[in-house]
Amino acid sequence: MSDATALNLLLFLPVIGGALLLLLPERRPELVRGLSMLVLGAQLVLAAGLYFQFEAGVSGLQFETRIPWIAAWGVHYHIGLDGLNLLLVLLTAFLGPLVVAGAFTSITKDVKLFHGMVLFLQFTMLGTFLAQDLFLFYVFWEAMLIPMFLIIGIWGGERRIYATLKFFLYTAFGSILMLAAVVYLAFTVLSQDGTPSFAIADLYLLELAVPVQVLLLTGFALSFAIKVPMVPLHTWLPDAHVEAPTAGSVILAGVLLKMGTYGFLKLGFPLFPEAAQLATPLIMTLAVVSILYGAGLALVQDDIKKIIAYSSVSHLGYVMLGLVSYNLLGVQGAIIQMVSHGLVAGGLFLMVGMIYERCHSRDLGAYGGLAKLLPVYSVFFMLLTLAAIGLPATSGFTGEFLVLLGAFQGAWPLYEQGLVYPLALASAAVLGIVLGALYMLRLARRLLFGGARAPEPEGGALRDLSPREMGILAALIAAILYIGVLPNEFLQKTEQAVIEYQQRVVPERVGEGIR
Amino acid sequence: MTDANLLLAVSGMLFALGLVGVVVRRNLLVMLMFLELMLNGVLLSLAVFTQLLGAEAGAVLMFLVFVVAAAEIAIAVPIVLLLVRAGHTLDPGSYAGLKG
Amino acid sequence: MEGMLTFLVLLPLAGFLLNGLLGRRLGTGFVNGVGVGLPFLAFGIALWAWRTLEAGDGAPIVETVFTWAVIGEYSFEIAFYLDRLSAVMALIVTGVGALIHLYSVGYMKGDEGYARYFAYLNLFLFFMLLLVLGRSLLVLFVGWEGVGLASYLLIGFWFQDVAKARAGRKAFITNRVGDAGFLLGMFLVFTFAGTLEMDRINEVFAAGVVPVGVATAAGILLFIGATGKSAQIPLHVWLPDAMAGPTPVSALIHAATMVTAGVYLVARLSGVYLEAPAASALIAVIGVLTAFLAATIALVQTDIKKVLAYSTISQLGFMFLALGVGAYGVAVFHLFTHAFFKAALFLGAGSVIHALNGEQDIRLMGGLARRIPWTFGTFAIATAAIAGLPPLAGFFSKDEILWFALASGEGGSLSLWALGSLTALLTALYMFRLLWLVFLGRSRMEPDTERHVHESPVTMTGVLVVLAAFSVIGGWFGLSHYLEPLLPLPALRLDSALLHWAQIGFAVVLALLGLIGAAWLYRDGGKPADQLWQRFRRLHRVLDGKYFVDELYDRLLQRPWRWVSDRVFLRLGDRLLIDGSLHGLAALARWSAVAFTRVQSGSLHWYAWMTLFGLVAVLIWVWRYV
Amino acid sequence: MTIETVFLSIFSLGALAGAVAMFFLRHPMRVAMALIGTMLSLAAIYAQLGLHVIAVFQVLIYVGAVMVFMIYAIMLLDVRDRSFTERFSPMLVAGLAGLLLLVGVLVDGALRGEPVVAPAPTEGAFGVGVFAAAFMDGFWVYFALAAVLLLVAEIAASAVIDIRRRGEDLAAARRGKRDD
Amino acid sequence: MTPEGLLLAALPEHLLLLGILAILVTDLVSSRPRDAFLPALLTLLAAGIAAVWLHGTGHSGTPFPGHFSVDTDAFAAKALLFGLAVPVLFLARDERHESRFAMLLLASLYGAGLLLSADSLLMVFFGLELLSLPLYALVVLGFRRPESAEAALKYLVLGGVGTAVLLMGLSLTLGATGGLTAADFRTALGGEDLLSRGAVVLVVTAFMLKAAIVPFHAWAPDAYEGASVPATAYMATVVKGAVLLALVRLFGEAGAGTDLLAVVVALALLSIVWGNLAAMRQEGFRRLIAYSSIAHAGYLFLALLGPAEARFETVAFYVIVYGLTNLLALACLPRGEDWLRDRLNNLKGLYHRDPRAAILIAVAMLSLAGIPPFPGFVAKFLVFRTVMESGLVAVAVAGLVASYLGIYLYLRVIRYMFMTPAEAHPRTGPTAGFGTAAALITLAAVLLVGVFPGVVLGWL
Repeated sequence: MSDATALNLLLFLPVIGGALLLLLPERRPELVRGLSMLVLGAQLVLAAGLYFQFEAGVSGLQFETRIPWIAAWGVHYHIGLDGLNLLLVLLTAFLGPLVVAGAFTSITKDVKLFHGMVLFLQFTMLGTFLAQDLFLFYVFWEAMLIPMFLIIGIWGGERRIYATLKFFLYTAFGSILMLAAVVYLAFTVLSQDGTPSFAIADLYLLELAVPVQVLLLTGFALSFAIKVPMVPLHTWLPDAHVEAPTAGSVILAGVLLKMGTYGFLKLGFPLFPEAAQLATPLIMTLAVVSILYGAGLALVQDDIKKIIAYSSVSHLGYVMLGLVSYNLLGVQGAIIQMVSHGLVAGGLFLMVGMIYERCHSRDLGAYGGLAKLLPVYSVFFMLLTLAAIGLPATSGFTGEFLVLLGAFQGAWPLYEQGLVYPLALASAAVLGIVLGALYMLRLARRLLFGGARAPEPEGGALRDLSPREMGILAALIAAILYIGVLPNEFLQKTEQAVIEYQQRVVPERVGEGIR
Repeated sequence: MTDANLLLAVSGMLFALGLVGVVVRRNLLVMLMFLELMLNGVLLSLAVFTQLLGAEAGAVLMFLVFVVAAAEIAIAVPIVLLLVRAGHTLDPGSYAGLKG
Repeated sequence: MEGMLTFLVLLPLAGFLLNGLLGRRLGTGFVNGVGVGLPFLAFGIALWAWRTLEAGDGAPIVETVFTWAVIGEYSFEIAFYLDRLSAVMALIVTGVGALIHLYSVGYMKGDEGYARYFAYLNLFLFFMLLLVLGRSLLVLFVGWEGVGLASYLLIGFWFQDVAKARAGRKAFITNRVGDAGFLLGMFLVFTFAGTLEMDRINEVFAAGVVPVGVATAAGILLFIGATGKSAQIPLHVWLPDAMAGPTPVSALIHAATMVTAGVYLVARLSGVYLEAPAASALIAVIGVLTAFLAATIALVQTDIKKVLAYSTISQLGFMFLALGVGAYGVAVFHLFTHAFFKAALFLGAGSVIHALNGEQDIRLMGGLARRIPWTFGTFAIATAAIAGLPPLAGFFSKDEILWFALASGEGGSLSLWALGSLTALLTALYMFRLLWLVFLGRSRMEPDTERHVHESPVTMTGVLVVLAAFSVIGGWFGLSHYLEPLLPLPALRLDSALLHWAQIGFAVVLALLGLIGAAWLYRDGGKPADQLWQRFRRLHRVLDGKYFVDELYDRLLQRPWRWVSDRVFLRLGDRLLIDGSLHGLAALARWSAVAFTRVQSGSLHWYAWMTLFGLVAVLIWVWRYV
Repeated sequence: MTIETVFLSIFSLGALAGAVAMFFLRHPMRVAMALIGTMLSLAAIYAQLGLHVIAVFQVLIYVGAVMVFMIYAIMLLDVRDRSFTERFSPMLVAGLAGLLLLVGVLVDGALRGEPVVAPAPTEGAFGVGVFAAAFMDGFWVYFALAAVLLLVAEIAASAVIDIRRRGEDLAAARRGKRDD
Repeated sequence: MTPEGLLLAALPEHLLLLGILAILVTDLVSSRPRDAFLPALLTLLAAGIAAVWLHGTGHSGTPFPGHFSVDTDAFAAKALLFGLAVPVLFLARDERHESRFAMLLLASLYGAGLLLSADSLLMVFFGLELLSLPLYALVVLGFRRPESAEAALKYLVLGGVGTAVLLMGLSLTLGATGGLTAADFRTALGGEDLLSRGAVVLVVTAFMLKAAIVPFHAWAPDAYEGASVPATAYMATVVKGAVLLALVRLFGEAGAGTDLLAVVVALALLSIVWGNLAAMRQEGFRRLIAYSSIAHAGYLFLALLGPAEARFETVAFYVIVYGLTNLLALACLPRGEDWLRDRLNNLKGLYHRDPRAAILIAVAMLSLAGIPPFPGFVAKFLVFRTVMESGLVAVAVAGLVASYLGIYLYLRVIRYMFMTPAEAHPRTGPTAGFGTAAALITLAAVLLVGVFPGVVLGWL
């Protein structure tokens, strides 16, 4: 199998799986689950294989496929791996099987539709990351809303309708403005080059006047910022997270939010470099505000899922901060932080799901001393908490450390030129690690420690984790520790792409180094 | 003011009166007749232009208008009959079951 | 030998994994074997490593394990670095650590979380070794945070008690505040040095190319980190609460090793501080203030462990005083001696608590000397050592500190010395107060408790004896001189042997004064002292309330932050402004929808009118352009 | 003012008078009569303009067919409900406002626009023969199409009438709906 | 033009006429009402295939100079409209409308055919009349409810007003340019004088009325609701498409003047907003489709503002996509009493009763909302790209934002089907028979357009 075929297969496996799913009877949920596991497992294997074959330090796309799709408009089915999407593809493929495994016992209604939607979601998310054609990107980007809409709306909690509509309408609003920008770009390419093209690589070469760039970036950025989400466009997130079923929350936190930051990384900033530089102070401010605001809100919540949801706002703020530092440290850190947050928040949501499945409550006040009742559960929860806090040797540390270091390093030269603001922001961001510890430890303390109590479970005694659940969590923890301790492999594979990102956005600052 | 302009003004008046008549009269059949009045207004202006320009097309159009008017009325009257059979009134105000 | 340091570091990690994963199932024997055996083995290896170092005449041993990250031109390597400073630290950590592990066998006997306890303790050792052996600030930071984690876990070891779980959290978060400063300092240093390896940072700063302002800022920021870990003002509040953990933990983590990490950090980065006199001065001032204020609080504490906790803070203040006046070696010297006598004191306290079945209030003790003689003897030796009675360990190190506080050419001053000396007096006073109230005088114990008083098992007393012995001899070799090639002592501004001897004499007098004062004030279960305090009731309240720093933080930081989060962020921001405006827009849409559907009234006349109106409007519009 | 103008004015006035009368007459039958009056006036104008064929068609088709059909319907539907007693719909005021607007637009247009300049009328251009020739030559397709249209209209009308036969269905359906 | 040429150029229309006559004759001959489904289907297919074939051969000709001419665009437009009518026929088969429905449908399509080949305004007028007259009857034909007649009446009266307005426009065109050919209309489009502007605006207004643009839309919701499902489907798809395509043909190479542009932009945007918002509150599916079609008419009119060479492609593609998805949704409605089946309440929990129908309706809704990967997105993209190409960037952005308002209403339907428990006693059954066939046909087409939009665009 040639490599490009493998990548295509990776992308289309969920579709094939979904088609096979149609053939299965609704009455045999175990078959449905098994098939989904099989498909997503195969996908993970493929993704891992591609990851190992991916050559570090090589410029441009690897495993590229490019076929005309809407020839008249210059739209191509064009996918490929580069350093920017490699890790996110791996993350998506990694979380897929875990999500399905996590839903083995919790989803009993409309099993077939559920797995179909998860597969569809997987397809669209991978497509978004892999797309190298703006049109294709947009198609996947928007299409992703549909399965998520259904997942939250059908299998969600009490206020699921409100939450899912809010989610959809919020994100769709951003997308509409992005669409306007995409349309405009399409027609600009045509007028500048004479041939229509949506290839992102071609769009990078466009020369746009700065005011136009600003407007277009606004369109793109709104869409991405909503997805990230950045304060003040974040209020869909807590609702969606809280009402979504576990699988939904995991995918939402694990992968979906990354699409926003990936959008900035792949499109927003490199397409409109001058505008990006103009917007940097604003984005940096919002990133830091997100860090602090999210942390503050997480502190005053009593719904476990909400705490984690707001923590996402905070953690994604780091990613944005790293992206706008425009130096290797910051951007590399941002990429690692994306993956890390996917694992950590995904894991935390899975764990909340596990306890919810047992006790049917997400109210922090209802629990206490789980370390006594569910020792194994508590160990895993503690580990994830620590990773969320960013304790060294966990992935959270790698990401946050590099991001903050990058932000600081980016801000220092400006400080020396007399600009205090960026440095102040970078320093304020460091406060986030304190506030992060504040709310996460509050959560851990109230959930795990203190007098033992939990709402009466349905089937009598409270069971500790089953081997299946332990397996899921162990896989997550292993990944978290791996990135924490040995991130270099990842960093090497992404470096070339990050350098190119830097060249596109801030060509004048490439190679800026030690004084 | 030339003759043509006079007639055109009359045509416009007829058209306007016809349109307003549809709005203000209560009886369905009367409303239909006002539709005819509008068509007559149009016909007058067509006649003026046809005559002024010697355009055959105008005359043909007038002829077609007659045909269409006849056809329309042929469909309209049965529908009104149907309606009255159900609602026993010619007041369209009573036929407001579809709304919103 | 290649890999020696790595092996040393990994040993306790293995202990942690084995005990953590298998301990519960394999029973006490296994736990003891792994949990205590491995630290001793580590101590052995540390000794061997030290011998190797000395054989190489003190040339640092560097072991690169792997590359953590390479980003552009920057490389972050995980490497271990052994020089005399880290060797001393490693010896203290493994040595005292191993002893305390052994002690714990008796102390924790029968506890439900026995295996967990040893796992945590081993984990702590692992991180502490990372901290002291790491070559780069990054590795140090890993250890730094790791020990914080271990401390958090151990403070909250008995997690079902909410207060204890809270204390753990408080410790972690207070430390995190320091860490924020630490990180910023690290970033600043990195920005200028381009590396995080501490020996190279020292070189870069020593080369004098870094602006003084930057060096000062970096120094202060890193020192903020140190204040967190080493419980200096204003981040000292967590340490007394940390006494919620098992007593051996207090001895190991919150007295002998972890809390000295800040001292180690500053000493390690002496190259930076030598370029930043202002930062050094700040350290000296903070150090001496901490020492003094903690000592005053210790005077009135009634919990045996709390007294020791404040005493620890106070002693750490001394160390920072030494650091601040440029006497880095002296600070490490005091760190070294302090490790022994403070460990002895804590373990002795643990033995007392053990004997009294958990009683910690010194007002309910007294007359224990005869009942638990071994504990008493060792405790008394350690008390004398901390009070600075010659020829015990504390005497040497503390004298050197006071001397340099007075005479150092790099920031020594009379006021620092005076306050330091006053603190030395207070130290003697409160320590002997403790000794008197606990061991001497009449028994004030509850009858129930009294009946069960018993001497601790030999694993505990044995450890006490060893530590007491080191408290005696620990000061006899001049550690500061041993470290001089690495951490040269500052030049003196008052280079007079006579003055030095006078200073020593004065210090001994002070210690004796403390002893006598305590003997007099606390002779009768503390009645004379109580009468005295009656006269200074206000002062007593302030001291008893620990200067109300906790309350201040609560009012100034915690509550406002919660208030802002709840009222401003949640209610005003999220609910009212953001969601409010969104819901407003949604309502607008709904309202328009209602309006539009009303328009569609079903009336044919109305429809015709709309058409008419539209036609008119369009015509008017278009004809305007003609 | 030529004699033609006088005649045109008179017939115009007649047409307008008929239209205005349509507004105020209560019974549909009278309205129909007024409309017929207007139509006849218009026919006269057409004749005056030399459009004899059209004038003939106006009388034959409009007055002869359409209006007769209309009158037939009026007689058939003499239900005597409110629409017979009340002349005006509730939209009277709005409608008159609309009329004002419309007239305003027309006046506005008339004031702004260039007066239409009349070229000399082509004498006898629209005799029956000329018209028929033109029709059959250049426009015969419309003749065919008119046939199709009438056919379709007939089908449609018959379909509607067919439904009317199923009046019982309707009543049943109504009752059914009420029951729900 | 030779007789063969005459025959060939108008072959689709001839076939339609032939079909009508055949059905009429059989109807007259036979004693009892006959099912005309098969002949009608065959006629439609024959006409459609003829159009496709002629389009394929690139045939063009002018059988009636100045009145009726054909080119590839005309054949493409006819083919797509006839194609859209096929599922309608299938849908109608389930409604038992006998032969008259088929005849009227074919007649209306005949009018559409004329409209799409019209070279003169007379032909436009005739085509429009032939298109709409059968509709009045079609609306009333599903007469199981008194509202049907009411709907037909409203449609008829307002349609009559529209006819009068159109005629006035034609008359003014004649006055302004001296002729009644399409070319004369284009001259009037460029004219600066009162008569020309009046003529143009009246003609466009009439088309707006037929296409249901606010404020000339009032008939649409009532007529759609009153009509039976197949009639609604026909009106919402084929008729709207025919009107717009005819307008595109009428405009030809000419562009709208500033004044007309402003009117069209304003009314189109108003329609989008109005339609999308008003649809939010509807409880009947057809009424919802009606308002949504008002909004979609707004998009189509915006497309009309694009550069001349892009207009036909844009409008045609949009009509295909919009028509197909609408048909798909209507075809999948559950079976039952006509007025019951389109209550949104009866769609509640549809997924649990009839998952396939629910999923297909959901697909249709999302496509209508313009959410990728469904073809509605490509169509929307095309429209707004066309608008932007003509330099109206702000209009395009405003239109996109206005289109955002429509998302909620489609989601609402999906929510009812998937996220709401079913009513206790659903009075509707799953789709079956010809309805399913219609659904499958449209689904296949939707998939084709959705996965390979490039192919369809290339064909146009």
